[in-house]
Amino acid sequence: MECRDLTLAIVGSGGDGVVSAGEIIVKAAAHEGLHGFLLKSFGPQIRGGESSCKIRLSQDKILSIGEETRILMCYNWADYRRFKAEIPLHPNAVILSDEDDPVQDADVPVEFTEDMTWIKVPFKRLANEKLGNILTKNILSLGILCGMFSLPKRGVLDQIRKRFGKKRQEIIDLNMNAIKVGEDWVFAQELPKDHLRFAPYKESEPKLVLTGNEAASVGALWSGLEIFAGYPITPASDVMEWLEHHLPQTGGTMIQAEDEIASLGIVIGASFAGKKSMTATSGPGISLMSEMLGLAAIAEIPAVVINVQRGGPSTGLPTKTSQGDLLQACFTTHGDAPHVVLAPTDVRDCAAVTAEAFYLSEKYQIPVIVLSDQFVGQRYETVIRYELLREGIDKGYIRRYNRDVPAPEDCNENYLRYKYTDNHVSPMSFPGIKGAYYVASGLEHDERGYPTSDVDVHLDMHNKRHGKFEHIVNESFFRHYGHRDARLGILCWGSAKGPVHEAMLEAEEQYGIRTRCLIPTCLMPLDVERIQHFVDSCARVIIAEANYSAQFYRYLRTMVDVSRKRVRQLNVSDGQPLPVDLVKETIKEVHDELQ
Amino acid sequence: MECRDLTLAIVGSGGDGVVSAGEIIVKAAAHEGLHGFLLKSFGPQIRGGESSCKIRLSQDKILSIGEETRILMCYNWADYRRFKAEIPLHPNAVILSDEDDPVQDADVPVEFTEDMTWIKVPFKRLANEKLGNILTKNILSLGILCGMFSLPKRGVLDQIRKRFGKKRQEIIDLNMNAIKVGEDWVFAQELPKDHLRFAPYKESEPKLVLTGNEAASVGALWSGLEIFAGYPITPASDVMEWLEHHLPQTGGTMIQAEDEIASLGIVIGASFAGKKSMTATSGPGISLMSEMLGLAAIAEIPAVVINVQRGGPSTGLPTKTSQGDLLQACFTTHGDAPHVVLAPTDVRDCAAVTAEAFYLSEKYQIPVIVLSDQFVGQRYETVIRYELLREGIDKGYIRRYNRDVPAPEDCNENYLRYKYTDNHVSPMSFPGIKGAYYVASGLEHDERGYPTSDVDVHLDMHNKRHGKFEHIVNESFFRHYGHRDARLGILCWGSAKGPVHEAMLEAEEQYGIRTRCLIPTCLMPLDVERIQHFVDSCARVIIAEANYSAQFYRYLRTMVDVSRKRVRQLNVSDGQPLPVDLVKETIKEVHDELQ
Amino acid sequence: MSSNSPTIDHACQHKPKDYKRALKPVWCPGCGDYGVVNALYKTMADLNLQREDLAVVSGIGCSSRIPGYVNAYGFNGVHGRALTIATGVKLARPETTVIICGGDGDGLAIGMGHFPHAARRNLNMTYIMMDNRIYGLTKGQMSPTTEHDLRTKTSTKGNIEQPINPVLLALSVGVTFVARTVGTNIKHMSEIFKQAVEHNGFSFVHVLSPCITFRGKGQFDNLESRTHFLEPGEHDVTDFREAHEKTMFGEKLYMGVLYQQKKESFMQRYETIRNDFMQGSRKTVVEVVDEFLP
Amino acid sequence: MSSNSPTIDHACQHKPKDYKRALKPVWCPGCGDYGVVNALYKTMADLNLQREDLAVVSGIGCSSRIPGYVNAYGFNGVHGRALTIATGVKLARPETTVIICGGDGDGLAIGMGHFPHAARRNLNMTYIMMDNRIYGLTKGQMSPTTEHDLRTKTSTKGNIEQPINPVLLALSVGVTFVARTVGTNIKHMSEIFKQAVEHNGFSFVHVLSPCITFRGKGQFDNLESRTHFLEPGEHDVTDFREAHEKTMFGEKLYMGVLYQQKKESFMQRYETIRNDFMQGSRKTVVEVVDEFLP
Ligand SMILES: Cc1ncc(C[n+]2csc(CCOP(=O)(O)OP(=O)(O)O)c2C)c(N)n1
Ligand SMILES: Cc1ncc(C[n+]2csc(CCOP(=O)(O)OP(=O)(O)O)c2C)c(N)n1
Ligand code: SF4
Ligand code: SF4
Ligand SMILES: [Mg+2]
Ligand SMILES: [Mg+2]
Repeated sequence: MECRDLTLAIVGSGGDGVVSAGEIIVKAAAHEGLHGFLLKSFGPQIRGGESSCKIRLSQDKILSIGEETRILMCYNWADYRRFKAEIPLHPNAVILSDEDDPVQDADVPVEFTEDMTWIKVPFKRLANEKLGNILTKNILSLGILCGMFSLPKRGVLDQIRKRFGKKRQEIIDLNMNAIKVGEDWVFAQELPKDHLRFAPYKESEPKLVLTGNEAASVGALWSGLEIFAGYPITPASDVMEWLEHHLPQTGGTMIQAEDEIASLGIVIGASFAGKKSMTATSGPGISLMSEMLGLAAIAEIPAVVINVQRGGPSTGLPTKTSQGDLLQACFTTHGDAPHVVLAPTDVRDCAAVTAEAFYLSEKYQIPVIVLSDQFVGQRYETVIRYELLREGIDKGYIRRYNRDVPAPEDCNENYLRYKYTDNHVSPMSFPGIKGAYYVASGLEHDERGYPTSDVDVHLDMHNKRHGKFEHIVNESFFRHYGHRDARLGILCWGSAKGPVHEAMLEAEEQYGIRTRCLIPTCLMPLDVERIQHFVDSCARVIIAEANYSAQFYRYLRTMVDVSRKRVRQLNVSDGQPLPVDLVKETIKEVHDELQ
Repeated sequence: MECRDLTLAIVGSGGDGVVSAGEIIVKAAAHEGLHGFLLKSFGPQIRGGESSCKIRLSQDKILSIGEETRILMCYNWADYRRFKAEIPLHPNAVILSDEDDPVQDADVPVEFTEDMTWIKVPFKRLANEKLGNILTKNILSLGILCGMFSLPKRGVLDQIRKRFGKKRQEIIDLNMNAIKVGEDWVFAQELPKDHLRFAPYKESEPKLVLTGNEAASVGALWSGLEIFAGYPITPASDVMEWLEHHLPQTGGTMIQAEDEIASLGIVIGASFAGKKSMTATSGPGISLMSEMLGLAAIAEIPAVVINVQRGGPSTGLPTKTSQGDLLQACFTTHGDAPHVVLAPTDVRDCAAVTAEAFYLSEKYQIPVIVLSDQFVGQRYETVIRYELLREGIDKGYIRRYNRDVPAPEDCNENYLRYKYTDNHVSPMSFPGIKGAYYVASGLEHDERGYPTSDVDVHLDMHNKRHGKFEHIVNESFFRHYGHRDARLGILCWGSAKGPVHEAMLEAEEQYGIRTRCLIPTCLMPLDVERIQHFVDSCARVIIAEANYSAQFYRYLRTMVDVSRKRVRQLNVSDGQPLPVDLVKETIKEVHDELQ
Repeated sequence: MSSNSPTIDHACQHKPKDYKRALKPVWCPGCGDYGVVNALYKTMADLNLQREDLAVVSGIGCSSRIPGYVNAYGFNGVHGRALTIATGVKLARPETTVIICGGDGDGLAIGMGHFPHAARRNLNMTYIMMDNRIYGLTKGQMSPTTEHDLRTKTSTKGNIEQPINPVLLALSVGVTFVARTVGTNIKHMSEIFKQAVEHNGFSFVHVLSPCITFRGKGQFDNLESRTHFLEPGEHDVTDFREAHEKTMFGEKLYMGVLYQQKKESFMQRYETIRNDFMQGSRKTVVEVVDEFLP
Repeated sequence: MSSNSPTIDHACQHKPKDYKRALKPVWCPGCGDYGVVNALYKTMADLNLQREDLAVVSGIGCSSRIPGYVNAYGFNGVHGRALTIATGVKLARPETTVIICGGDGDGLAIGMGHFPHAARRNLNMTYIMMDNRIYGLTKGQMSPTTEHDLRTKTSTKGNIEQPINPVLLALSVGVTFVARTVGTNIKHMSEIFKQAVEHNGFSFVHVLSPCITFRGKGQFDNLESRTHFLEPGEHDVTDFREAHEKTMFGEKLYMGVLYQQKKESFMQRYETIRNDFMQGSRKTVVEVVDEFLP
C-alpha cells in the first residue's frame, strides 16, 4: 500500500537518540522538498528519562500531527506505556519493537487489531554486532525505516553528513554504514507484497524546517528588533537562546534578566528610548508581568510580549501545550488598561503575527501580547522559504512601522507627548531628540505628561487610550477556510487552526459535510461586527479551543451576541493539542442535529 | 426650612483642620443616634495641600453621599476650585466663606443662583481675636454650623472632650470656648426666618462610625483571622495599620512584607500551616499577586485577598475610587485557575462579605478576592451596632467555617490530600497533624499530591478544582431592592449599590417609576440562572458600574444571555462614585423608551 | 511557644530512611542534589525531628524538588518565593522546624528580593541554597552565580556579568548563621545542617552542589585544592570582621560555619510585643467593635 | 558608542535652572528631597549635560517624583522597578546619561531584587537612593532602613526587624562606585553626584534625605556628631577591605566616596562580544532564514 502521507512515532529512553532520529527524518524530508511535522514529548526526568517523537511526512501541505500513528518504532515498551495516551495507533499500524525488550508479549501495552503488523527488530544486536557501537542504534533504525517504508534516504544520508560533519571521518563512515546495516536487515526480511510504503514522489526545492519559537524570532528580527530581554522558562526559552546569538549577529542586544518583571521593565525602558523591544515567556512569567503591562498601557509605550502557553494553573504542566491563557492575556492587569492580543495559527504564522505585533505596537504605541503555545512554538514544521515572510507581505498583513516622532517644529517646551489627535496616537519623542523632553509615567497625566487627578482629564485620557482600538480593529486580519455558503460555522483561535482545518477537510471527504471557519488573528480588540456577521449567517457554530473553561467562547460572548442555543462549545484541556477526530465527530454531530 | 437630611462640604488647606472638623460632625451625629456619611478628598500635595470633606447627616438610613451640597463651608476659594467638579452645589445652597479670602467676589468659582445664600464669615478673625489661636478655626466653625443649622451640638461637645481628652485642661477649655464663639457669632447675625435647619429629632442609641476598611478588618477578626501580611498601598494601608494593633490584641500576628508577592506568599504559607490568613492591597498589588493566586488555586489553599480598588491603569489615580478591577479579579492568573470573587456593597457589608470570604475560602479550600474600593473602603458610615455582624448572621450570610481535616484513621501513608470527593473538597492536613504528611505544589499532581503530567489526571484535577464552583454558587447571596413586578431592572455590583438604590428611590418619588435591582455578592462563580431569570423577566435592564470598559456588563455576558438590545450600559469612569442623578436620569430615559 | 528547638521524642528514634518518601527523584544520575537530600535525612534523624513538626519548603528548580522526597510536610511553591511561603508557615506554627531548599537561580535571581528581608526578620528557619551555578531545570542557562566568562546556553561567548558571592551577601544583610559546605561530602553537610537547624534564628547554608548534566563531571573539582574545611576552634564564628575576611579575600575557600550571632528571633520578639498589646488577655471581637462607638 | 562620559557642548554652558521643569513639587515644605533635586541641577550644570542625552528614571514614592522636576527625559515608573527600566534605556542608548532616583522603600523593599543584578552588570548609570528611613508617600510605615525599635504607623510598639545597611549591601554585591552623602549639604551632594555620573560603570550614592512629616524635624541631627566628611586623600577608594571597615565597624558615619573600582562596563563588554558575533558585518534576515534550510 502506498501513502502520500505517513504518521510515525519513535519511543525510547534518554540514551536512545529518539529526538535526533526524528529530527533527521523531518529535515531529510524537507531537504527533498516534502512536508514534515514533528512533535516531541518527554517524561518527568530532567535528563535520560523516556522520550518520544511524533512525525508526519507528506507530499501535501500538513495541517496537524495527524490523529493515529501508522508506524510505531518502540525501543522499549515501558517507555511507550507512559506515552500511550499521546500516541494512539492506527488500526493498520506497523509496529517495530526491539526483539529483546524484556516485556512479555502478552504484556505489551497495545490493543492489537487484526490489521496491525508487529515486527520484532534486533536493534541492539545489530548495533553491537554489526557496528560495534550501541550508539548507532538510532541511525540504523533510520536505515530500517528508509528501507522498509521508502522514506527519503538521500536526505537522511545528507543530514547525517551535516550532523557529524565536524567530527572525524570514522564517525561519519560509521553512521553511513549504520544506514546500510538497517537497510540490509530489511532486505533480508520477507515483507508482504502490499506492505506500507511512502508513495514515490519527485524531489523539489528544499523547504525550511523550523519551530514556531524560531519563526517568531525571525518575525521580530524582520521587524527591526533591537533589544530582547528574557528569563528562562519552558517552553519559551528557545526564543531567548536563539536570539542570544542571532540578535547580536544582526546588530542588536540580548540580555538575560533576573526575572520576568525585569524583562518587561527592560523592554519598556528600551522602547521608551526608541528601540524596538521584545520579551518572551510562558504563563507564570506573564502573571508576573501583569503590573508592568499596565505601565506600558498608560504610558503608551510599545512593547511586544510573546506568551508560549503551557498547561496551568501555576507551574502546572510545564512541557505540555494549552490555550489556557486567553482571558488572562486580555484582562490580567488592573484598571481598564488597553492592550492588544494576537495569536498565530501555525509555525509560519508565528513569524507573520510577531511582525504584525511590532507593527501595531509601534504604530499605536500600545503593548501587544502574542499568544503562541507549546504546540506551535516547539514543533518543527516545514515552510516554503518564499512563504515565511513574503506571503504575508503579499497579503498585506506583514508590515513594518517606524514610530511617529514629533516634527522638528514641535520639539520645544510646548511639546505635548500625549496630545489628543484624531487617531489617538501622539508623536512620541525619545532620548536623543533635542527639545521634546517629557516624563513617561504610570500616574494619570495630562497632554504634557504631567501627573493629574483631574476627573475630566482622566476620562479624556481613557478615551484617548481606548480610542485606538477602533483603528486597530480596522487593520486586523482573519484567517478563513471552507465554503462561504456553509451553514455550519466554526470559530477557533491560535494553534487550534491546524486540527480544526484538518477536521473540516476530513469531514467533507468522509461525510460530505461542508463547513466554514473564521479565525481572528487579532483577539483584542476584536472585530465584533465581522464575527457577529459570521455567527448570524451560520445555522450553528462550533467554538473550538484547547482549554478547560471555554475561554474563547466566553470572551466572544462579552461582545458578540452568541446565544447559547446556537453554539456548540468544544473545549478540551488535557495538555494535548485539540484532537482532529474529536473536532470531526463534533462537526458530524452538529451537522446531524441541523438536519 | 427644616430638613431631615443634610449634605455639607468643608474645603480648605492642610492646616485648616478640614478633615477633623468633618469627622467630629459625623461622630457627633452618630453619638446622638443619627445616620452619617463622610467622604474625604485631597489634592496632590503629600501634606498641607488642599483638602475637602463631603458629609451627609440624616434621620433616615443613608445610601450615598447625596448629589448636591446644601451647605458649603469654604476657607479658601482657590482650594474649592480644585474640588469644584467633585462638589456640585444645590440650587438652594448656603455658602459660608472667609470674609478675607483674597479672591474678588466676581472671581468666586460658583455659579450663583437666586436661591443660594452666601454668608461671609470672619473665621480667621474670630479665631485670632476671640480665641487668640488660629488653630481653633475649625472648631469655632463647628460652633457656627451647630448654631446656624441646628447640628448635633451635644455630640460635638462630647467629641471635643474625647478628642482632646488626653491634653491639658486649658486646651479642652479653649476648644469648648471656640464652639461658643462660633455660636455667639451666629446668634448675632440676622438669619432669614425660614433658613435651613436640621429638623428636630429624638436622640437614640449611639451608632458605630467606621470605614469599610475597618469593617472588613472586623469581619476578618470575627472569622478567626490569625495571620495578616501586607505591604502599604493607598487606599488599602488602613487595613494593615488597623490590624497592626488589633490583630495581636486578639492573639494573632501581623507582618509587613517586603512587597505584595511576599504578602500573598506569607498568607499562603500560613494557611498551608492551618491558620486563617489574609492580605489587603489595591490594583498594582493585585497585579503582582497574579502568579501566587494561581498557586493557591492549584494547591487548593484557602487565602483571602482584599482589593480596595482605586483609579487605574497602573499607578493611575491612587486616591480616587474605581470599579475597574473586576475582569482582572476574575481572570488575572494563567491557565484556568479557579478562585472566588466577592464584592461588598457598603461599609457594613465589608464586614459581612469579608467573613463570607473566609467561610467560602476555608470550606472550599480556594483563594477568594474581595473587591472593595476607595469609595466604600475609606468613607465613614454609621452602622447600627447590632447590625454590623449580627444582621448578616440572622440572614444566614455570615458564617464561620473551620477547615475539614482528615479523620484520624486517614492520617497515615495512604493519606490522599487531593482525594476525589462528591463536593470536590478533600480533607486538608497541616503541620502539627501526625501521619497525614503531604507536599503542596504548583505542579499538577495526583490525589496524593505527587507531581504528574498524566493527561487524564490533569483533566480530573481540573474537574475537581472547578467542580467546587457548582457548590459555591448554591451558597451565594444576592442583594435585591425595589418592586418584584417592575419591568425595568437594574444590575450592578459592589459599591455601586448605594447610588443605584438611592436613584431608584428618587426615581420612584420624583417620577413614579418603579424599578427593581439585583446585586450578586458573589461575582465568581456567578449564579447564572438567577441572573438569567432576572434579565428574562425584565423588559429592559440597566447595568451600572463605575469603570471605563463596562466590565460587569461584559462579564455577565460571558455566561448570561443578555442581548445588546435589551440592555442599557451605564458605566462612568472619572474617579468618582457613580452619580445618583445620572442613574436616576438613565432610569427615566429607559423608562420613557419603554412606554 | 516560639522555641524552635526541634521536638525530640526519645521514645521513638527516627532513622534517616524514615524521612525518605517513596518517590523516585527526577534528578539526573550523578546530580549533586542526591547528596544533599541524603545529608538532610541524616540531619533529621540525628535531631530526631518529628515529622508532623517538620516542613520543607522550596521554589522551582531541580533542587527545589527536595520537598517531594522528604516524608514530612512540604511545599514546592512557585519560582523564587520559597522564603515568603516559609515565613508564613513559621509565623503560623512557630513550633514547626522549617527548612527551605532551592537553587541559585531560584534564590538569587527571581527570588533575590526576599533573602535580605528574611535575614532582617531573623525568623528561626534554615535556608539551604544548592548552588550549581546554572539553571538546571530549564536546561543550562547562566545563573547569578555562574562564573565570569563561562559559556552557557545564554552566554555562548562567555558570561559578561560578575557572579554573586552568596555568603558575602548573607553576611552583609545580617544573617545570624552563615555556613558553607559541599554536596559531595555528606558527613560535612549533615553536620552543618544540624548546627543550622539548631541555631535560634535565620540560618543560611551555601552548598556547592554540582550539576553533572549542564556543568559537566567534576564541576567543583578545580576548587578542591583551594577548599579548606574549618576545624573546631580554628575560627571564631562570632567575629564578623573575620567572617568577612574568610569570605572575601582568602586564597582559600572555607567550608564550615563562618558566622554565628546570638539574637532573639522574630517570634520571640513578636511574642513580647503581642503580650504587650494584649495586656493580660485577648480582646474579643465585641470589644473591638465597641471601639467604633463615638 | 558605549562611552557614557557626559556629552559636553562647550558652545552652550547650561545653568542649574536650565534643568528645572516648571512644575511645582508635591513635597512637603522642609522635605529633604528639595535639596537632592537642587544638588542634581547643579551637578548637571557642572557637567553641562545635554538634556537630549539625559534620562532620569524612578519608581514610586515621594523621592521618585524627581524626574517630574527635571527638564530632560524622564520615566516615573512603577514601584520598585526603576533599575529595570533604566537598564532598558541604557542598553538602547548607551550615549544617554542615566540617573536613577528613588526611596529606601522603592529600592530596598519591593525593588530589592533588582539592585544586586544592576551591580553585577555594571552598566554605566548612577543610582541615587534617597533614604529617609520611612515610607513617605504612603504616610509613615516602616521601611527596610527604619531603625530597630523605632515606632512607626506599622510598628507602634517599635520595629522588631534589623535595618539594612545600603552601603554595605552595595559593596557586597560588587557595585563599582559606592558613596554616601546627606540631603542637607547641597555642595557635598552635588560633588558626589558628579563623581558618580563620571564613573565608568554602575555607581550608587546613598543620600540621607530627611522626611520632615513622618520622621519629624531634624531627623538626622543625632547622627551629626558621628558624621565625618572624608577629605581628599584621607581614604583609599580602591581598597575594598578598607571600604568595608569604614562602612561596618566605625564609630563614625563616613560621607564621601567609599569605594571605586575600574572595570569595563556592560556595554563595553557587550560590544566586544557583539563584534565577535558579527564577524565584520551584520547578518541580514534573509541570511538568518536560510540557516533553516536543512
Ligand atoms: C515565574 C517563573 N519563571 C521561570 C520559571 C522557569 N524556571 C524553572 S526553574 C528555573 C531556574 C532553575 O535554576 P535553579 O534555581 O538554580 O535550580 P536548579 O535547577 O539549578 O537546581 C527557571 C528559570 C518558572 N518556573 N517560573
Ligand atoms: C506595587 C505597589 N505597591 C505599593 C505601592 C504604594 N507605595 C507607593 S510609594 C511606597 C513607598 C514609598 O517609600 P519610599 O520608596 O521610601 O519613598 P519615599 O516616599 O519615602 O520617598 C509605597 C509602598 C505602589 N505604588 N505600588
Ligand atoms: S540538570 Fe543538573 S541540577 Fe538538574 S537534576 Fe540534572 S544534574 Fe541535577
Ligand atoms: S512625606 Fe516626607 S518624604 Fe514625603 S514629601 Fe513629605 S517630607 Fe518629603
Ligand atoms: Mg542552579
Ligand atoms: Mg523612604
